[in-house]
Amino acid sequence: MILIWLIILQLGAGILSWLLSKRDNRLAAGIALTAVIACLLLTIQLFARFRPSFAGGGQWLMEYRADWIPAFGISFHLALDGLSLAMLLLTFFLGALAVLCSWKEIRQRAGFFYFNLLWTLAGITGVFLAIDLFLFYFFWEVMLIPMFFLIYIWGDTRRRYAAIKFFLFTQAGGLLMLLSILAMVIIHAGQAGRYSFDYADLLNTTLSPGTAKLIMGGYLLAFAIKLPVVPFHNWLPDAHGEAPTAGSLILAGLLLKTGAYGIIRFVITMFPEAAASVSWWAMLAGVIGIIYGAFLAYGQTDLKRLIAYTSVSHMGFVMLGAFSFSEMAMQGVVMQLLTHGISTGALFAIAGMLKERLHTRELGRMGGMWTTMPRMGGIAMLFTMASLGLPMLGNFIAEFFILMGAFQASVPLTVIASTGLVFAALYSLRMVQKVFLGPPSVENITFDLDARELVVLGALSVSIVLLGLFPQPVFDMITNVIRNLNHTYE
Amino acid sequence: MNELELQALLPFMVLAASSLVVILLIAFRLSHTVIQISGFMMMCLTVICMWLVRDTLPREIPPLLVIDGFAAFTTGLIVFVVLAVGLFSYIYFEEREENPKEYYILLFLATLGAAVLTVSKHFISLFIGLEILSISLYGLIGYLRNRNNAVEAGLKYLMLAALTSAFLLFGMALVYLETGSMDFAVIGRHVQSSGFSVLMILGIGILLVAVGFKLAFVPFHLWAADVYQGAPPPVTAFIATASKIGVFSVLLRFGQSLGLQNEQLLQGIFSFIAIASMIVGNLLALRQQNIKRLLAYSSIAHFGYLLVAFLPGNDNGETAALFYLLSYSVTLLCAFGIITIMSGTKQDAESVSFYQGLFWKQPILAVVLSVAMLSLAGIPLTAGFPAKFMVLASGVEDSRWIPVLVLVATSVIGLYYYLRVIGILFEKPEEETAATKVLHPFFYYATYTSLTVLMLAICWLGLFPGNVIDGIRQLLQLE
Amino acid sequence: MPEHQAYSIPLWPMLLYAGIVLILLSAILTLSYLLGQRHSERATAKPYEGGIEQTGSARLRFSAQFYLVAMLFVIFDVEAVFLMLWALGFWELGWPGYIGASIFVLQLVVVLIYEWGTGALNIGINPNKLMKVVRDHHKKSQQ
Amino acid sequence: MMSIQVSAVLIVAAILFVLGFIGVLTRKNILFMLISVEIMLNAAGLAFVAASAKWQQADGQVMFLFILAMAAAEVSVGLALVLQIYHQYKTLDIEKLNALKDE
Amino acid sequence: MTVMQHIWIVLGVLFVLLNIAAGLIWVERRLLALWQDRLGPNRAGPLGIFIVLADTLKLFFKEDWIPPFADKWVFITAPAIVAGSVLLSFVIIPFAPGIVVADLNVGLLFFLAMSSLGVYSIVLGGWASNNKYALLGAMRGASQMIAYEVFMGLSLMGVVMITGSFNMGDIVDAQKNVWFCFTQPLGFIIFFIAGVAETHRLPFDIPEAESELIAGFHAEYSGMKFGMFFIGEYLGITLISAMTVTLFFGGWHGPAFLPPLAWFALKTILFLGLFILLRASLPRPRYDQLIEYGWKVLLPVVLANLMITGAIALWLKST
Repeated sequence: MILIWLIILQLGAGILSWLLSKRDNRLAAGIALTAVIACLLLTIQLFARFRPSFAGGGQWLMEYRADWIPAFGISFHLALDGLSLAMLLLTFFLGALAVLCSWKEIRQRAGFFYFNLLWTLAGITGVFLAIDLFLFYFFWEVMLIPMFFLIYIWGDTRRRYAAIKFFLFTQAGGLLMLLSILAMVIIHAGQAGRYSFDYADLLNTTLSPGTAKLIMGGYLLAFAIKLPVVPFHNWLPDAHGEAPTAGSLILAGLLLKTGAYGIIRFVITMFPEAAASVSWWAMLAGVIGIIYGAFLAYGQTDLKRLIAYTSVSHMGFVMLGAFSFSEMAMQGVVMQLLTHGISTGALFAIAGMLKERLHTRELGRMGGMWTTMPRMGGIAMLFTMASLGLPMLGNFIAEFFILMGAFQASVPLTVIASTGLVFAALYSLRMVQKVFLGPPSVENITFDLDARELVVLGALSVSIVLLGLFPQPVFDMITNVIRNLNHTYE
Repeated sequence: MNELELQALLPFMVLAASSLVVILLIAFRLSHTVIQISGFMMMCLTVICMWLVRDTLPREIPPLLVIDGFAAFTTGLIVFVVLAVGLFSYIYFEEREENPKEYYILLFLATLGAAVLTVSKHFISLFIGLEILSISLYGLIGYLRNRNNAVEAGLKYLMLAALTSAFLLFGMALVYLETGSMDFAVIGRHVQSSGFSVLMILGIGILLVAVGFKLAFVPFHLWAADVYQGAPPPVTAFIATASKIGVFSVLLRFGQSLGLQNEQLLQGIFSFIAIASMIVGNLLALRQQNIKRLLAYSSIAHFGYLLVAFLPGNDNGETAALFYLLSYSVTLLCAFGIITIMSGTKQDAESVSFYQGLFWKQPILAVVLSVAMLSLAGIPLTAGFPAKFMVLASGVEDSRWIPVLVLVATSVIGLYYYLRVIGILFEKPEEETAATKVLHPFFYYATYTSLTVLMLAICWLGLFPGNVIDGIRQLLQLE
Repeated sequence: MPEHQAYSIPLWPMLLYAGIVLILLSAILTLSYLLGQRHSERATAKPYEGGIEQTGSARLRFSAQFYLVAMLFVIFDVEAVFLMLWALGFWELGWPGYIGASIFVLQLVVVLIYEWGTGALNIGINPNKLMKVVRDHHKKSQQ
Repeated sequence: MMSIQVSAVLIVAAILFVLGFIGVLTRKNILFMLISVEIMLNAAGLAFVAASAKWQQADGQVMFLFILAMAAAEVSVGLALVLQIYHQYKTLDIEKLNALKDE
Repeated sequence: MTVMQHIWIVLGVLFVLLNIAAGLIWVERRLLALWQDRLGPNRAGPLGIFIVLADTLKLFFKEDWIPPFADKWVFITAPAIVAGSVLLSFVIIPFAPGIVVADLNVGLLFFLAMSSLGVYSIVLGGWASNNKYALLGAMRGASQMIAYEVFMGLSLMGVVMITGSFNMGDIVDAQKNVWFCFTQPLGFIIFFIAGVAETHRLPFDIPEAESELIAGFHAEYSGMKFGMFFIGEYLGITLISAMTVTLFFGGWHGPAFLPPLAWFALKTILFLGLFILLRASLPRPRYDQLIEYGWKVLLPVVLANLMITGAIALWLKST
């Protein structure tokens, strides 16, 4: 029951803040913040409650189920396992920060803004929890629409183009996934004699290898677009670049993760053989993503687009790790999801704060910020380091584990992927150099972080350091998940 | 004709009587309001009658009609649509130059025609229903006769509908010549025993051309956009929903009785038409700046989607089609309701740019329109999603991969223009326009409320389609 | 039909009759053409309009009333076709047919009432309207 | 009555139908288009009568009556629209009616 | 019956009809004169009967004028249509047992069809004349005739209902005991009124209306073409009289002291007289009065007649 409350709380708070927004923007933000923090606390409480049972017992820590459309065997089926729990923690953490980020940035129509923000978060929550495939698809789409509005209304100059492009790309993938789901359900119905969209039921469907490959293709494409894997990454820089800070934060920190989550939860688990048969290609795609993303990031002159391309690069690691079919790589992937969420989120937050001050995203018009904003410079430095994979920080562990795991699967690809780290260092340092070092530009007379911003960036910094130093709780959380995956590997 | 058959016919009689009642009311010079209200009551009475006679169904009324669950659903849907359209009509026509009263006669007659189509199982009833429907529609489309667009649209529709009737009749004649009967069931038996002869295929082909015209399938779609644009918005709403429901349901019944889907050639033609409609409809809609034209092209695409549900020719397909019709109708009513309520006395609110920034001026209307657009796009939380889902499911179940894939691809294209409309709603308004005075507060707010209710219905259908699907399946006696 | 033909009169006399009529008519026309006198004077080639010079074309625009009458004819004559069929099958159809026909006639009556009520059957000039026009004109000329 | 082959009647009907259709497609004057449509309708009616003769049923003839009625109704509305069109456009050329089109 | 007999019937019918048409001119003028208390034609021959001949000859020798502004062929065919269609209508009338040109079983419909063709001659004639008065007359005539066409058809349906047939022979047979003018009085009255209107005879001669439209639709006609309109009118009167007799007055039925044909002729002549009496005694209504009278009075009455007839007939049958 608590699972459904997580969703309802956000949906309700969204409506509430919209309705009350006429009075006061702050009130709307306050409601949103309260709701997300409440969810965060609930999730932390869940974490505490289930911590002892991470390693043992059945697949799910918690389940909620209600009939929805019985005629098609569709139920409102939510379940929580370690992976979802980890993702939920990330969701609410970043969600709360997103609200804080928008505190000042969003002045117009704030109520509707928070409504959309909260509904996106609710959709994401649903995606991480749903194990009825219809429901999964449902939430998958639900998180898009408010996101679309976030970009379309509060984005930058090219927001319309970006928003529509974002929506079309993801929707195209989503519909293919829907087809795959349907095909699978119908094959299952042929075998079991009844319709069911339930994850557990569909897991037991026997598919001929050819069919399995096709069906998996549908899923994989949807997730690959979302992730994004290189040929489908086109929407990402636009969307991330044009979105408001909170939007970018959620896009990079959370929406991309749903793709990765989907790959782990559905593609690899449901179609192990088919996934294995394409694993080399998938890893290749990952590696291309790493290199190509980094390469493009280096060439950007727009700060937000630069960060966006780093996401492409980092998500390449996820692809690489997920398809290398090793326990270690999988741990690395989950770790990467969390740390990338935090580090890129932080970078976007910083970019947003810079934009608030300078009204530009152009790297060329920045420079010498360190002198005027040492605190921000320091934190930015920290996250740049995190992003390029400095040891002691979370990202290092993630990428290290992934590369280690992938090494067992394919040596050449791993080697090439490792060069991506070098590129990462290049673009990260270029960014820091352009923004914070160098001669201060004339118009950059501005002020350093205020308390709210400090809280945001501080929380992010602490968490990235903590993850780097104490990754074990995360690994604990997903023991069970990985054990299950191991079954399928065999 | 025995008593039970008479009972089963009761709703249709009430429906027929309603236009007579309106005629008499006009003859005795009663006001528009009285006519509106009594028309509303008659429609409600029809619904009540349907409720009362539900136990006597299904019942055949030889030789022309059959009133079964399927017909009950589609007729109910049509009457529901007309309730809404009638309500929208009040403010629209009260504020126009034309005397609004005769409009209701034609509206109810058209309703009767559509309803007759849903219950017909014989060429004669099919033909009569179709003609009652189309001839009333000519009048409805050209109702604002002093506007060039309206008469032009009316005439274009008339030309095409007359052509359609000719095709329909010739096709029927050929089928009749071949089988010696005009009863669907008998023709079906003939087909079962002796297959499709050349003449038969030719006849059915010509007949389907006619149906294709009426439903505006590609390549018979040329009239759709013009008529949608030229007709008054409530009428357009009617054409887009009720009239198409009627024709589509007769197509479904005809297809089922004959097993059209089992014939390879016809199967191929249907697939082709479906694919072409989806592609062309969506592509043409992309560039439209006029929201009525946009909806016209989108309706072409939507009926392409519906054909995908028709293709398998099985129960799931039928359920999907009915659900799709339901959700589509509710959605389009919303959209056209907005157009109606937004239209000024001189000009209809047709241009997309007219809606710029609506969200910041009239948030509720904008939300209604957005929900409608999302529903058309088939996004979850709205009725369009389960509808499209079911259509896809029925296509996938029957392994109709090409149409299904085209459906997916084209709905992504479609998404673009729906999003564009939604986007415009959320743009910054151009300038602050002074709020126009509401001329007829009661009906204005009634329309406003009904739009909100319709929007909630869309969401409800999107969230909890289970009950409705079960209901449809029960009506179709699948359980 | 076949049994009826046994005692009925065959069709050909009718064709013969029609042929003779045709010949007769053309004969009369030709004969009068041949026999008739010819003359051409000042006003011969002018239309006869009561001795007054014709002004304007004879292709007048007519009141829509004529169109309305034509429509009424089309509607009611087509309805008459159905009533004729009913009349033909009157004894076979019996009471059910009678009920059907009375519903049909009832609809016709309703339509008639409508036409009446909306003034479609007032063919001539409405005297009240005419008087109003005259009065208006009068008033205007006085000012 | 001479017994005429059903197929012969059908061929006549088909020819009429096609002629009418060609008329609709090629004519530009609305009135002629309407007339062409009437020809098509009557061709269909003829086919019905032929079919009804073939099967010795009255159904086809009944259908013909309905066609008549419908054609009459259609023409009355059609002529009304034509009058209105002429009133507004001063032409009956269908190609001059082009206010409604894609932008 | 032999072929020759058929041919004789055909020729006989035609001969009689043409003579009646011509003779009626004289009869009418004499009767009008009688009723209007004047002499009428009385010079040529006994009682002036040769006036018929004189008129005919005169018409033949009058100028056969086709106005240069007229539509030539339409102008010529228009009068032929009226004469031809009325003449053709007579084929279905059973003058006596066995004396009928064509015993069609859709006889009544044939009559209705042929009589409605008459409207073409008026419209075409008036239109082709290219004369304002002619066109006005034609339009009036057209609306009058098509309006009354409806009632004419419907007024006969009571007869058809009782008989169950469109065949004129059957209808006459059905009146062996009771003439339909007793069972169908309303039908008879309406049919007769509609008949007068259909033939646009006085008092319903609105298309011609000499006092307002000069001569209406045939203002430009002269010579034998005018004569044909004339013949058409008188044949029309005869047709309506004959039809009234056939449909409502028992046709050739009658007490045995006279042969059937004589009964038929007698009754028809009575109605011809009635036509002339109408002309002599009634003023012409206005155009709008005539049309309104049709829609507002005749149509409801004729529908009521149908329903009442049906109800009574079925009730009688069931008891």
